[in-house]
Amino acid sequence: MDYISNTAAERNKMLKEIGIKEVEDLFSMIPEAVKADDELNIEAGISELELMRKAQNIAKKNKSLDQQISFLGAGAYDHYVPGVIDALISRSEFYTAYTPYQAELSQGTLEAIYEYQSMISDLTGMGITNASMLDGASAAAEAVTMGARISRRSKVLLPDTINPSYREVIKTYGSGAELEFIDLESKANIIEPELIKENIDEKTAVVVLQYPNFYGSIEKMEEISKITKGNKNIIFVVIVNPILLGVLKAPAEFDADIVVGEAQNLGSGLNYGGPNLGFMACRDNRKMMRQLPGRIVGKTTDIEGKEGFVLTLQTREQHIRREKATSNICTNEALNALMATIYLSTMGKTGLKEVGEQCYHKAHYLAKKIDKISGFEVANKDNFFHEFVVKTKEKSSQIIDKLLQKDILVGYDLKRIDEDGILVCVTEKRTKAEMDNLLENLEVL
Amino acid sequence: MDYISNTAAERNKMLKEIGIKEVEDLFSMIPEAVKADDELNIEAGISELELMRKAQNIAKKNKSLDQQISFLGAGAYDHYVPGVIDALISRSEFYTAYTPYQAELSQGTLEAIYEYQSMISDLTGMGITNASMLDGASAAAEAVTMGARISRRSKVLLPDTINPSYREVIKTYGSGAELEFIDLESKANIIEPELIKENIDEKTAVVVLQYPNFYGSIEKMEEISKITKGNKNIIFVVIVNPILLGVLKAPAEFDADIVVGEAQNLGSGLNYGGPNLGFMACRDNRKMMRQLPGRIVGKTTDIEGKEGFVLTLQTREQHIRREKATSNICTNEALNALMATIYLSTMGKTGLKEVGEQCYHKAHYLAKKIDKISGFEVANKDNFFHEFVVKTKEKSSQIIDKLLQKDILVGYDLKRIDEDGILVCVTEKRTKAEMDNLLENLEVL
Amino acid sequence: MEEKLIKNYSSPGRKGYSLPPLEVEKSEFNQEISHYLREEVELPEVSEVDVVRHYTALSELNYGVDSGIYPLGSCTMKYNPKRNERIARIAELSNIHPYQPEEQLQGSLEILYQLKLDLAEISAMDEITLQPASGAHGEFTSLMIAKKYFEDKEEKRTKVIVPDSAHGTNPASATMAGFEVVEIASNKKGMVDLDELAEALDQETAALMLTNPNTLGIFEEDILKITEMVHNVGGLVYYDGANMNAIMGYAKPGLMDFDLMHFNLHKTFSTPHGGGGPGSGPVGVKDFLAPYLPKPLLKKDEEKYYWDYNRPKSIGKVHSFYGNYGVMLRAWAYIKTVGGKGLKKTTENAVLNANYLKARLKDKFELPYAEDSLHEFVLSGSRQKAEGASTLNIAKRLLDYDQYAPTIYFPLVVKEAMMIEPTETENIETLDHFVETLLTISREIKENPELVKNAPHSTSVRKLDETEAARNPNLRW
Amino acid sequence: MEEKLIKNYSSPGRKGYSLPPLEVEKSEFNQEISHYLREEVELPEVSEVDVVRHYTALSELNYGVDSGIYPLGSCTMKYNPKRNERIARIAELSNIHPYQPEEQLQGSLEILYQLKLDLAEISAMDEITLQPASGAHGEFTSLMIAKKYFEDKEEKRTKVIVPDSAHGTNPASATMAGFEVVEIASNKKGMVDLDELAEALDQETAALMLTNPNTLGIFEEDILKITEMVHNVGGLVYYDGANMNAIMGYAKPGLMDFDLMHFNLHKTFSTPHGGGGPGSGPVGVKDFLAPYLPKPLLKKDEEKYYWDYNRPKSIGKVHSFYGNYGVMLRAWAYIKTVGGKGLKKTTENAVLNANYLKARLKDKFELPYAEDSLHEFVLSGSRQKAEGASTLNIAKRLLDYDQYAPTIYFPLVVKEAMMIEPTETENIETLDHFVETLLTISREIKENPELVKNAPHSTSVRKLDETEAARNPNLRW
Repeated sequence: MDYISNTAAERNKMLKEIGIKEVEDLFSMIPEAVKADDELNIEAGISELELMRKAQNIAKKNKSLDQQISFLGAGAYDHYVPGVIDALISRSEFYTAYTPYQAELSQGTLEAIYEYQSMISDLTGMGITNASMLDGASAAAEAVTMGARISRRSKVLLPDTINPSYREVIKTYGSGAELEFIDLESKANIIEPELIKENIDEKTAVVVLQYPNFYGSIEKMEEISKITKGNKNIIFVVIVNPILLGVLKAPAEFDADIVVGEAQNLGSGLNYGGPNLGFMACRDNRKMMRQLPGRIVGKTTDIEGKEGFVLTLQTREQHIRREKATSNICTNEALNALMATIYLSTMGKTGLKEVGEQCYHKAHYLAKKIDKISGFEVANKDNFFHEFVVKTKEKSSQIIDKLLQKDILVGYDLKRIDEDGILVCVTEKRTKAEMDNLLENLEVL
Repeated sequence: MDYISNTAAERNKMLKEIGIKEVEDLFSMIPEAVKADDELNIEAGISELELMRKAQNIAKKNKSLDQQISFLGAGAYDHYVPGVIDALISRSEFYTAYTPYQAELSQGTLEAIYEYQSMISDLTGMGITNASMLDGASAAAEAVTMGARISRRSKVLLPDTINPSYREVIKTYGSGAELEFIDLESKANIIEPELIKENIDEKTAVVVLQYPNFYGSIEKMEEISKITKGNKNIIFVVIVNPILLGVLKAPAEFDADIVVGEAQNLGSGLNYGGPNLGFMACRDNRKMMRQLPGRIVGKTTDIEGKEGFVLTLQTREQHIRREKATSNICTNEALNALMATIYLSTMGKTGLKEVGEQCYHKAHYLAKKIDKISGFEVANKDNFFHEFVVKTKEKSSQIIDKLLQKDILVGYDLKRIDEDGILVCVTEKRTKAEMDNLLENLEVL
Repeated sequence: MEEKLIKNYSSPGRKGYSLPPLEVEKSEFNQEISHYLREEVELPEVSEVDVVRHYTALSELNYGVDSGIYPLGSCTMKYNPKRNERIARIAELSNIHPYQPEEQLQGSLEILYQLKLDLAEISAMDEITLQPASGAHGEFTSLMIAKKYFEDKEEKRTKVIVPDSAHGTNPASATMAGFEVVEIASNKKGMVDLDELAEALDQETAALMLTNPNTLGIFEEDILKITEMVHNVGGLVYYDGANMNAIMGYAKPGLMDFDLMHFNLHKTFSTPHGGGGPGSGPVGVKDFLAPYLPKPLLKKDEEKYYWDYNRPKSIGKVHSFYGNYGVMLRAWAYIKTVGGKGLKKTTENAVLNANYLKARLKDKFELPYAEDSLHEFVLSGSRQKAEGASTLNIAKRLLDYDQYAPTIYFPLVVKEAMMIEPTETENIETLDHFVETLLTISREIKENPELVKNAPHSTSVRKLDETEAARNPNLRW
Repeated sequence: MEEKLIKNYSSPGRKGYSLPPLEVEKSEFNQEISHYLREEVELPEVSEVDVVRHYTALSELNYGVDSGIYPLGSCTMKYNPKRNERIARIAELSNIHPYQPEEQLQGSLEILYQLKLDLAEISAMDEITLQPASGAHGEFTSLMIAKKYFEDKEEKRTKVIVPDSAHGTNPASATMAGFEVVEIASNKKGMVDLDELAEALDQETAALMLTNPNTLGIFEEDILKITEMVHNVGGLVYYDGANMNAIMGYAKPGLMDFDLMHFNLHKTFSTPHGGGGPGSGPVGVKDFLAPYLPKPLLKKDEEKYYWDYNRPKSIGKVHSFYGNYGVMLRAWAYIKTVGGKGLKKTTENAVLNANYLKARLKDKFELPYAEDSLHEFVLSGSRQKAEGASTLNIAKRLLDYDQYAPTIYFPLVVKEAMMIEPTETENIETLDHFVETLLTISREIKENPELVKNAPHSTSVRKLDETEAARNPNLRW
């Protein structure tokens, strides 16, 4: 089926009004030389019944997380998604709208973004939050290029405790912005502050840290922050897992300049890694504000004095500043930002805290037990939040494969980034029974 | 979890306003002798995650129609349900509202019911349609009692070609209304007009026929109608399958007085037989209108002359007439009526026709092929629409069981009503491949 | 109207549907069928976009529980949890045919059985049928059970007693079951008048129908006396479960010696009201009435759940299949979510909210019955009526403030009645806002009665002419 | 504001969430972590009902495609089919982790692969990456590919040429990729001025960025000449796919000799815009550029689909994972539903609708470029401006008539621009209604310009003060 509303008779009426005979005439300005002469080699359209059947049949070739126990994390997290979220974002006034260019008829989207900005600011402790970024990695990349613009320097310290995908994306963007990257090597899954100190010089633009880091450990954020603050031009970028900020200190407390991260875990679900939700927050000062990429919503008043919301500070944006814009970002992840807003409202103050605590206690329960099984060792010791590295005697890929047969996804194989071990993640969704199932299987491996 | 909005502090504030100390005090008027002293013996509440898990686990004990090929009909039909229906009825303004008592804030529900009434009237050719009945069987039962009230008589001719469940419900209601039923026996799955003629006398209140009948065959509607019209006090009630009315003549054309049926197949899906959608339509005259049960929506104007919709003719209803009401029906199947309205709008004039035609041609394709397989015979010959009776050499229950092993639900076992054979139904959803699968399996049985 | 009828979007040849190709050769229509074919049917011809926009627009002219307070007395318009909607849409639980073999549906039957057990526990009834599809349907089913019971005992009992404060469906259901209705007046406390009751009771009395707390929200102080009196003449006592939200965990119909009752899953157990339905009205009975329940009855043996059709004393069927299963799934999800303690807390908060509203409103509006009340209460607008605006006007004026109106002009025993039931899911701010709005309207009546009398002003249509609608019915396009 | 902020519903201790019990014993927090624990976080404390009502109320202050015409030029606001939403919510297709083994996800990969093939067919490009998450992201990816390509060839090329009518994201993306932007003026037909182009082109030219038809809806008559000129200096020609809805089945970027391009799945392929996102911006390239595509790239061998990470020349990654997969599912569903012929018909009707609007409006509004146009066209409100109301005023006045406004003040080459793109899913009645509304507004400007200048009047807020918002930014509670 197609989605053409007009009938043949109506089309004829319209052609007449236009003053032409055939629809093809509308395309007469396309030079013959480039006109497609063949029909598109794409199968004929199908009905909804056939589409659903086709999709269901293809879907059977997948094995979803509903069909196994997953301890996969490594940047994409399987947290509880309250049912109200889908019910509310399915309101078509939200999801079929576009960027709220006409503020007066878009107050729903605008107010929700304002709430999103406020809650991300509350979580991170930062003064300003933008309306969303494409994902965590590109948000991190744009934070780095933003930092470099502000510091007017080009060297970036990039620890290997940052999610490897993020590092790759940061480097892609950095290559566009012609930045220089210094890769820093961790010890025992964290970066020694000394290493940062050694690598800082007068060209250093940006220091980036992840909190908790890729391996689940908490870096020495305060010490490193103090070191970066020793050089006032350096911008300290912190990549944070927002769902843990119900329990963990806001990055503002250790003087982050720009805070970014992936908020997919705030109500968006997994979706094979996209659409995700990048967020970006920064200090509340004019210099930062001017360099912040992306849309921002502000509160204002209408001509009768009633409060309302608009897109603001648009002079930073590409449709006004064009090549001088802070970023090219236009379409963002507004609907996912709405999901995060509803998530944070639903979970609220105590819920977010409980999620963080459950993650911590469940992960530590599992880690302690794994550590006791012969052939397995938890590398992070007890410095981790809800992800940890298990070093294995046997090859990690073999262990992963054997557990796959038991319907368990035990974790992320660090072989993917040429390291040893398995990165195991435990969220509040994992039950004791599921963890005990894993433990039993590990014991008999 | 519970759904209590107020906090302990707020509850205390409220208790203070009321002037009592404890919530329990609110229940002091309940005599001690009847006060429950034990807590309810119902497990503690659970979180959404646990609920979803519990439901998913229980659901695995079911085998749905998605997991097999179904030719089951017999009063509940597996037709295509356009996806827009669920998207639209999930608008909370529709589904969380109640009966539109305050018309001015319920124009959405009211206008949709008016459209529903109009479309059912267009399908059946009847002048008046009510806002819905509980299901097809109770609609049929209420049509019979309504007919008896109008004719002021008590004898009802009840052919055995009517859906047996309907006959049971009709008799239950009839027992309340103290009606007398004459069961009529069919030959070759239809009722001979002569039989009706023989059984009509001066006490006959109602003649009921199903169109197509329970076995899928078309009765001699016109002949029988003429016979009933020979006695002007008799009310001719027709039970119709509404999805076939895109192809089949409207019952008004053969002079039905009251038309009822089950409109579950107009967009409601199966849901194990409920919520279904009973509908009832009748001739447009005052006598009929006064006796019609249930809600009715009418168009009117507001004080500024603008058109709008209200519940009307409420003097028939129980909240005004109490024991003199035409029926006790209050809560009906409004949301299913909305589904039917959206279904009929989406399918429209040509879609409904195509559905009917596909049902017919597919059913006849299958029937012809089955008829050729040794050990099987189609009893209706070619007088059936989309359901037919297959007589089997082997016991029907054995055939049904064998096909179950092949993931095929071949049909309704007529043994349930002490007859031989299997009632097979083919809707537009069945594919040629599915039918050929059944045929191949029948051949090797 | 604010949004034109779907028919008026129609354009010849426009389509909004899609179907797979036919795939098989066409068959001739046999002679009988050919005769019954129609040329065409008048239905809209619109696109999918037209459909989506039209019904989206219509929804915006509506008000539901998600829009705000919906204080319809005796309707228990509580929040309808979204998670229950998800449960009801699980394909394995919903895309199932009523005639699939029971072996294929043990999951669904397990859910229904759990629901039965929980309803029995809440009510102290012994056996439950889930078949009735609405509250009134449950009433009718109950009365047919009573009828059959007496037939079986070969007692001729023709009368059903109904208090004048009863829901209108009670007398209507009794009539449908073939009984003669005897209405008895309430006493000045709003309760059953024991003298009136004694007078009405005799050997022809089949049943007394009672809701407790009654529609005034008042619990019958002599409930055990009442049930005893009816039992003494050999009659049955039937409990109308519409007001169950008032007593969960505090009292049980079975312990008050009721013999049979119905539940409203769409009231007490949070299933959505759907703009008027579907509901679900299970019936619970004491053991001695169990044989008369509709067939089939859900049972469990050691191995599996099954439908028992072998019920010779059954009243028969009242529904094509097993009742409103989709509604039952939601009610099951609700009970599992809230749990036993949660149900009691639910009742406590429903009653607390109602009493809070009553406390805040009783000075400005006449409170015709001073008795303590539970989950709902009835005010009278008679003072305001004297000042120039009726209860109807007040109700309409509430709409201007984006709040739904209470049930009005019911129960009939109260003049200018406003029957208010906030439910437990409303919070104090919403309740306060409702109170303040009513107080504002009360002031408006004094200061500018015309404003209230001409309400509503801000809805998509102004006050509609109901008289005209009934006089010249326009019931279809 | 019409609906207060969620924070203002907060009440200490109120909860709207539910979590299972912890089940395991608590662990101590190690010293490092203890140091980083926070006391509490400021978030709302609200009930589930509060959340549901608040966001339902907010939605009602919004306008989407389901509400009516949404004629934003270059945004292709077509109807978003509901069936695609169902596809995207199939659990086996959506509840999957990006690091599950490929063997477990052959279904999803098959869908993505089919999507790639179809996009390649539509565009005549050879290889496709689905990784970019928006149109601008696709632009950036494309320019990084160009950059890497020239680095690989050891050519130093620093310039990217962009016509003045281009989308603002083009110059911004070029800058982000480290290029210098050279803007060239359009000729009086609204097309690329070949002389200007010739002048701009040199050995330092990395690429020309072009959308065709351009933002005026006009197809470049000399397109082959243009691409040839760029190729002659060794540059690449990039196609901005925002306007693909204008040419499907009629022309292909690959056949116009474009070297690389991006698609907007959320425009051409009907995925919902989500109030600003998510979108999806796949990039297509000719074979010689394929080595530079981001990694991983989806491939198929005889046995299975897999992600190829072994791409030494790749520009690297631009997204954490594989892009906006959920959006791709919807686009796949759309293409499968509509089919090859349907896509062509889609384009035909998009163009027909735009031309019909243009024909009906061009007498009352200035049409700055008389050239034939395709799926969108640009009017100027300069005549109306002279009469006292600007294009902004007209846009705001449209809101009073419950219609969304076109893109305004863009492209920059037209004064008081209104860029109108109706899409194929609008029907003639909606188009006529839009025309008549604009004509009404045009009359209003003559008769009562203040009415238009002070618009909107009927929205939940009146015209908002943007200047104040930017001067004293209030960006959070």
